[in-house]
Amino acid sequence: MAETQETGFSFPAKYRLTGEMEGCTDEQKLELYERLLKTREFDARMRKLFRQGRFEGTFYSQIGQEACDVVIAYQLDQQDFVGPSHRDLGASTGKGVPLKNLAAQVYNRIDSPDGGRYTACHYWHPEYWVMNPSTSIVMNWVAATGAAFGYKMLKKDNVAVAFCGDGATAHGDFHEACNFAGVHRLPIVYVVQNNLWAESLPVALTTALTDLSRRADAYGFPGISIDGNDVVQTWNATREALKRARSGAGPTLIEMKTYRWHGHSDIDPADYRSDDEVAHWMERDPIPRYEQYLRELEVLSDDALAEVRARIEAEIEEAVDFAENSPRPAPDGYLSHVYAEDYPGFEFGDRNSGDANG
Amino acid sequence: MAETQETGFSFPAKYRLTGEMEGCTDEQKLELYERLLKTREFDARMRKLFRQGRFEGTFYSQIGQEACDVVIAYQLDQQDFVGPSHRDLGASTGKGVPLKNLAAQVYNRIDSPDGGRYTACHYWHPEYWVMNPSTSIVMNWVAATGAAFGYKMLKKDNVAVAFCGDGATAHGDFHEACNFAGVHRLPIVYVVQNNLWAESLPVALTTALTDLSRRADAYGFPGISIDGNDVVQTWNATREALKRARSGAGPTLIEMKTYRWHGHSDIDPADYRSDDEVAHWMERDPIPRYEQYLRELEVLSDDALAEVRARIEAEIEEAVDFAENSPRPAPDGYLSHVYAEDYPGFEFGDRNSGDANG
Amino acid sequence: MAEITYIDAINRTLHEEMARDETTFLIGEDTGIYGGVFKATRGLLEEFGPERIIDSPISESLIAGMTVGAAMVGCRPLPEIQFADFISPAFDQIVQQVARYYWRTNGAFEMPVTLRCPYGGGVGGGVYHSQSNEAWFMNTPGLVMVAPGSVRDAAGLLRSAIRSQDPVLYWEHKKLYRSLKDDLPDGDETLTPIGVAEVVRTGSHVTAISFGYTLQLCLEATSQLAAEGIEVEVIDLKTLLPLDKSTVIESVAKTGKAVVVHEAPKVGGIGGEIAAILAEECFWELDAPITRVAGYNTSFPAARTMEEHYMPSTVQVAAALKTAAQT
Amino acid sequence: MAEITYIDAINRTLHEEMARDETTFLIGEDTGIYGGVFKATRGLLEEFGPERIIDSPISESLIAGMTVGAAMVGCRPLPEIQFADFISPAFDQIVQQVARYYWRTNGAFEMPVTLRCPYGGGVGGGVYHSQSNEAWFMNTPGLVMVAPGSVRDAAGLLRSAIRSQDPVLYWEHKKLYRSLKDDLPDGDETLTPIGVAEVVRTGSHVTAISFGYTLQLCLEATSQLAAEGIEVEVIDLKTLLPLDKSTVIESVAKTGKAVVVHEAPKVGGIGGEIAAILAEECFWELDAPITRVAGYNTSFPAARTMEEHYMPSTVQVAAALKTAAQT
Ligand SMILES: Cc1ncc(C[n+]2csc(CCOP(=O)(O)OP(=O)(O)O)c2C)c(N)n1
Ligand SMILES: Cc1ncc(C[n+]2csc(CCOP(=O)(O)OP(=O)(O)O)c2C)c(N)n1
Ligand SMILES: [Mg+2]
Ligand SMILES: [Mg+2]
Repeated sequence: MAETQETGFSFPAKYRLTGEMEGCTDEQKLELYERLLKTREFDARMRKLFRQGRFEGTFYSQIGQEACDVVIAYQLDQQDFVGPSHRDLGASTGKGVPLKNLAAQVYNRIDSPDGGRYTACHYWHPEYWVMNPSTSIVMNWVAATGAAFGYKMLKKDNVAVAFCGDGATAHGDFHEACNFAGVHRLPIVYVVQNNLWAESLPVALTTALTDLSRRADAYGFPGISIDGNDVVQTWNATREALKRARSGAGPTLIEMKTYRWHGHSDIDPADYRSDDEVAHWMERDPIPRYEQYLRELEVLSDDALAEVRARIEAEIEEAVDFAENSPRPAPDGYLSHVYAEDYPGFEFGDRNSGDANG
Repeated sequence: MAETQETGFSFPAKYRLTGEMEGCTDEQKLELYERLLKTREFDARMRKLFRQGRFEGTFYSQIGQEACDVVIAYQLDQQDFVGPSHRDLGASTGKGVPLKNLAAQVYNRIDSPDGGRYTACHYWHPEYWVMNPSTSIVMNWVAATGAAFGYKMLKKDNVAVAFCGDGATAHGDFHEACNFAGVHRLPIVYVVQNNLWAESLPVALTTALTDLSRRADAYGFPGISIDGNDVVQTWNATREALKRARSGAGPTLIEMKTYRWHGHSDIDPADYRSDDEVAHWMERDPIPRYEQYLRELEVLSDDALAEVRARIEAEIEEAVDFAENSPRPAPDGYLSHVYAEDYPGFEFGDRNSGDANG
Repeated sequence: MAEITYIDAINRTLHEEMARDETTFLIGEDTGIYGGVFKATRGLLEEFGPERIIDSPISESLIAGMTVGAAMVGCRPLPEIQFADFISPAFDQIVQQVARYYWRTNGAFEMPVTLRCPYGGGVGGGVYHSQSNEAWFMNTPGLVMVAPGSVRDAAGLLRSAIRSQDPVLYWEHKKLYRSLKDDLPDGDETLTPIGVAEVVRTGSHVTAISFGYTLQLCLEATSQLAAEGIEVEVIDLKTLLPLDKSTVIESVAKTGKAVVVHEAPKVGGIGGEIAAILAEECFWELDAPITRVAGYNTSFPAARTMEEHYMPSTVQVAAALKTAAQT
Repeated sequence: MAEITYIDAINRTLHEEMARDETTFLIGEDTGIYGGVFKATRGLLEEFGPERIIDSPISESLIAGMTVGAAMVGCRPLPEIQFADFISPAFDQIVQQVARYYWRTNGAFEMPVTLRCPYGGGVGGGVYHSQSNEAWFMNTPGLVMVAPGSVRDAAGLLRSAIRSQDPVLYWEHKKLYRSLKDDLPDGDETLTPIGVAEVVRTGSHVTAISFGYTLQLCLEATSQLAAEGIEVEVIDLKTLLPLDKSTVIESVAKTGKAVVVHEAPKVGGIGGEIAAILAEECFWELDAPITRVAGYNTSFPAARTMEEHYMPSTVQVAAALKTAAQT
């Protein structure tokens, strides 16, 4: 499969994962592995198809950061609210959104949850409560905070999870949302994926901090920094934070140190960073590290792996077929759902008097 | 004088000021006292005149918080930039802005620095580099940050000082400005006056923090919390922060715990707070505490005090006369300075075709 | 049934609608403990408690933006911006997120959000307590804007807005709060239809088109001109977006003359859109230039002498109507 | 002298003006190290260094707002917003602070700020990479807006904006960046006057009024219609605020017919203001309804099929001009 060689390292001791995954059964460990690998392979496949010009728009690869999304999303109930940003494929795959919907979204076809009208590669799904992410940075953060407020007010036990990047933490809305969540002890977990870059902006120009978890100090709730490429650490930290949120103790901010292997989007050569830096992080690939951990635990056998790969392969094939065969949206298919109510004076418009379809 | 009785306490030991005011000469100590008292008495006089209906608009009293503004403003060079908020009379008086200009500003008369067009009680003066404060919360914070950037870029040695309240720290612009100043180590001192209330909002609904100085932890520069009603502490802390800024070491955030004795504005009965709370803070009045300190140091004698009071009295009388005798602005006096350049198509407007003055 | 003020009609409707629907909550600055800086939300905290009446930090962007997630999970949010002047920090969330979310999700999530916004001058507040900012939002499909010009509509439009599945900006004029009084039957549940303008005076010589506070000037001017035999037809737009084109066109088709009146600066104000609609869709019936009586193209001044000069007056509206009528 | 593109004209002018004035600095997202996401700021960091070319954090409000203090102490700030779609977080600072500061201070402090803003669709970006948001700012006295529709004006308007003492929003259309080419003499220092529109084609039957990208549609349509004997007069507005009323009025007084074309949604777009000016100040010379060819009243769609449908086309502009001409 496309990126197999990229995931094929054998791990020197220093990257070995150690410790317990609290309260995680072997079945769950295996299923989590499958979702991680599925995320990786689907992303790799989409990248390839984009470079082959199979779909328009652009593509934001998450490769390298999968664990930051998948590990926490995997632990959520379907009703729990997820506020992803523009690079959060794993927020959907981790929560179990079928690949075919995601592929159709990338392709802007009518079978996309938004019917092709919104924006390619902005993965979401209404039934899985993964919100339609705003391109506009940290709006999802504010919305997820509002969802957490709503759950609390409506006395539902659900929680919200919001994702953003290192760069997004400089935005004013990041502050207003976190501050409000702190005051009202909202049931939310904030995940900051610090991949060292915001497009071409090095994190040192986003913040004077070394650990973005310290942003939480300004809001009176805990913030921790972890290796987001270490599935075991990530599992334990997110599990703890979700527990905290569900118990009514309030928000947690988790900074996950990670790295995006590819450009900001697939038209970005990313020549602002060094090959050494990229190599350094590819050595810390979260998936093979976790794979080795599972093998050492004898949770993952060659046969099991083969099955997993086969299932993933099949689902990806099906998803790509589905997307490729899903019709392109009707040219005027976006002229609907501007308003939920009817208004006598509203018209979608005309291009010259009277002619409603230009 | 109006508020004399309010300032007439004799101080129990627990409120006694102790310690050195670093690098502050006796003359300076005395002059600082005069500016503090002047601020208090001018504010009290304006309040009285407002209640007598001598001027329109509204009035924001700073009584109780004077030291937070005056002590740092007094230490600045004329070219240093000050970004005050809506309650920062002391930012002007501390820097030496003549009372007559300030009185004319309160009265919205043509001798106001803004000719009466802007907003009553928004004290400022261009020649003293006290910016015209935005009513809109923390815009001054952002502007002062820009000024600090400008000084740094233009390689001038000046610094900027920005003021805001506890409530303002929840605004997104507070975050964006502080974060930027941290990244670029700008020459600025941020002063947060925590007077426990933002209009009717208790500080516990503004933040989950007890010390707002911890907001600074999110930006990688030092933050400290001090008793803003203690002139000695305030002097030493602000002196240190200004030194830091001038030396190129970057910003400091100082939370000053203080209290406004009166309503948010003079139409606010402030019945959301208890008499005990008000009494508690009036006992900690910064001015008599400092007066006692100076007496103990034998820097302030009864004669000296009498002179100071006489000078203040005289300047206030002169300022009030000046404002009362300053003409009201011409009705259309605000129809200017919309643009600095000329544009053929621009008109101030008409109220019906052709009639330029309605 | 007692006479109540415009602001009391707002307050009463908030009480009634929040009692009616437990998924509603109100979030704003000084809206709880203080009951609102104008007392529009008086008594709500006492009745509905701090879970549903939120005294927000000074975070307008949060106030507007958090409603999206809250609405998605089943709430009916009632955000308030303390002064229209401070809606600009929330502009991003309103225009980019709240207004577009239903469209973006291809109809999956409605946004039943009613954002109240006290606007307008004449209260001695200076540039940041006097603005009329409705025009900023006119180019935002997905957003609804209403602006009551009567006590009945203060209640009726608010009730309709709260029950609507669309995001509504509700513009309440500060100068009308206590100056406008009318009978409002207790328990009255009238729903003023959104998107529908009303001819509030019939006349044949010229049409005055306005809303909110400036509507009152049109009505006064109309009475004055009646004495001179000039019959003005007055349209209360009530909804600014989407505009009720047909009511406006029908009236102007009859009178042949139109004067649009608003308080915001003339250039870029909503009068432009109304004039453009008439110039495109009612052109052949026009017998005179379409004029606009509006604020000057400057910021709103503080000194009373200046403020009085800035505010459009009945005299000016009457003059414009007369000029048009006599053309 | 070589043919250069619209974006190269911008880049070259930035180099020249920043070299000319040491108090200028540029702040934006990915404007330094990356040279701008469209490469409009390529080479500036290398030439002027990190003190004057600031790679900002993702803080649009700061990017716009910090310019006020910087300008007060003697800088000439050149902020950039990466996409027009992301100017909304800066809306508050632009409209309330930057645009009003000169007025507020009674003329004590000028605001020589030029904020560049890449706008427009046709680049496959979806709703948040395609917006045309100029109308949001039309009701803001104190603000200037320019929108070049040619390579020469890309340079000439930018140069004039940078040297102006007023705050200027400079709207650069993404679709023109590389599609528009023209000769621009090296060292050319032409200053396109701000506030002045230009008749770029003379004709007697109908006036087309536009700017930026949609101006190109008007020019193409004009050539097509010429074959049918329809003579279109084309006005390039160049400055959107304050509008050059007299040039527009003069032309329409001659042709008697006007079609306004822009990409933003029709309702609340700047076409409304232009139509209103004509309906008020050029009424008696009008021989046909004023029509507007504009974007649909919806958000901007992503799928290519939809995007093509959304974007105004030469065919539609030609049809509108023809209808007007033949009325
Ligand atoms: C308000 C806003 N400003 C700018 C952009 C353009 N933009 C898109 S992604 C991005 C960088 C985000 O960096 P980060 O938050 O670290 O996330 P990452 O891409 O690294 O995952 C920028 C500047 C945007 N989408 N929204
Ligand atoms: C953006 C904005 N939102 C709301 C207001 C209304 N307002 C004026 S002062 C104030 C409270 C400020 O509290 P704080 O920052 O603590 O300063 P203090 O008044 O206590 O000195 C509010 C909400 C405003 N001026 N600007
Ligand atoms: Mg990043
Ligand atoms: Mg306070």
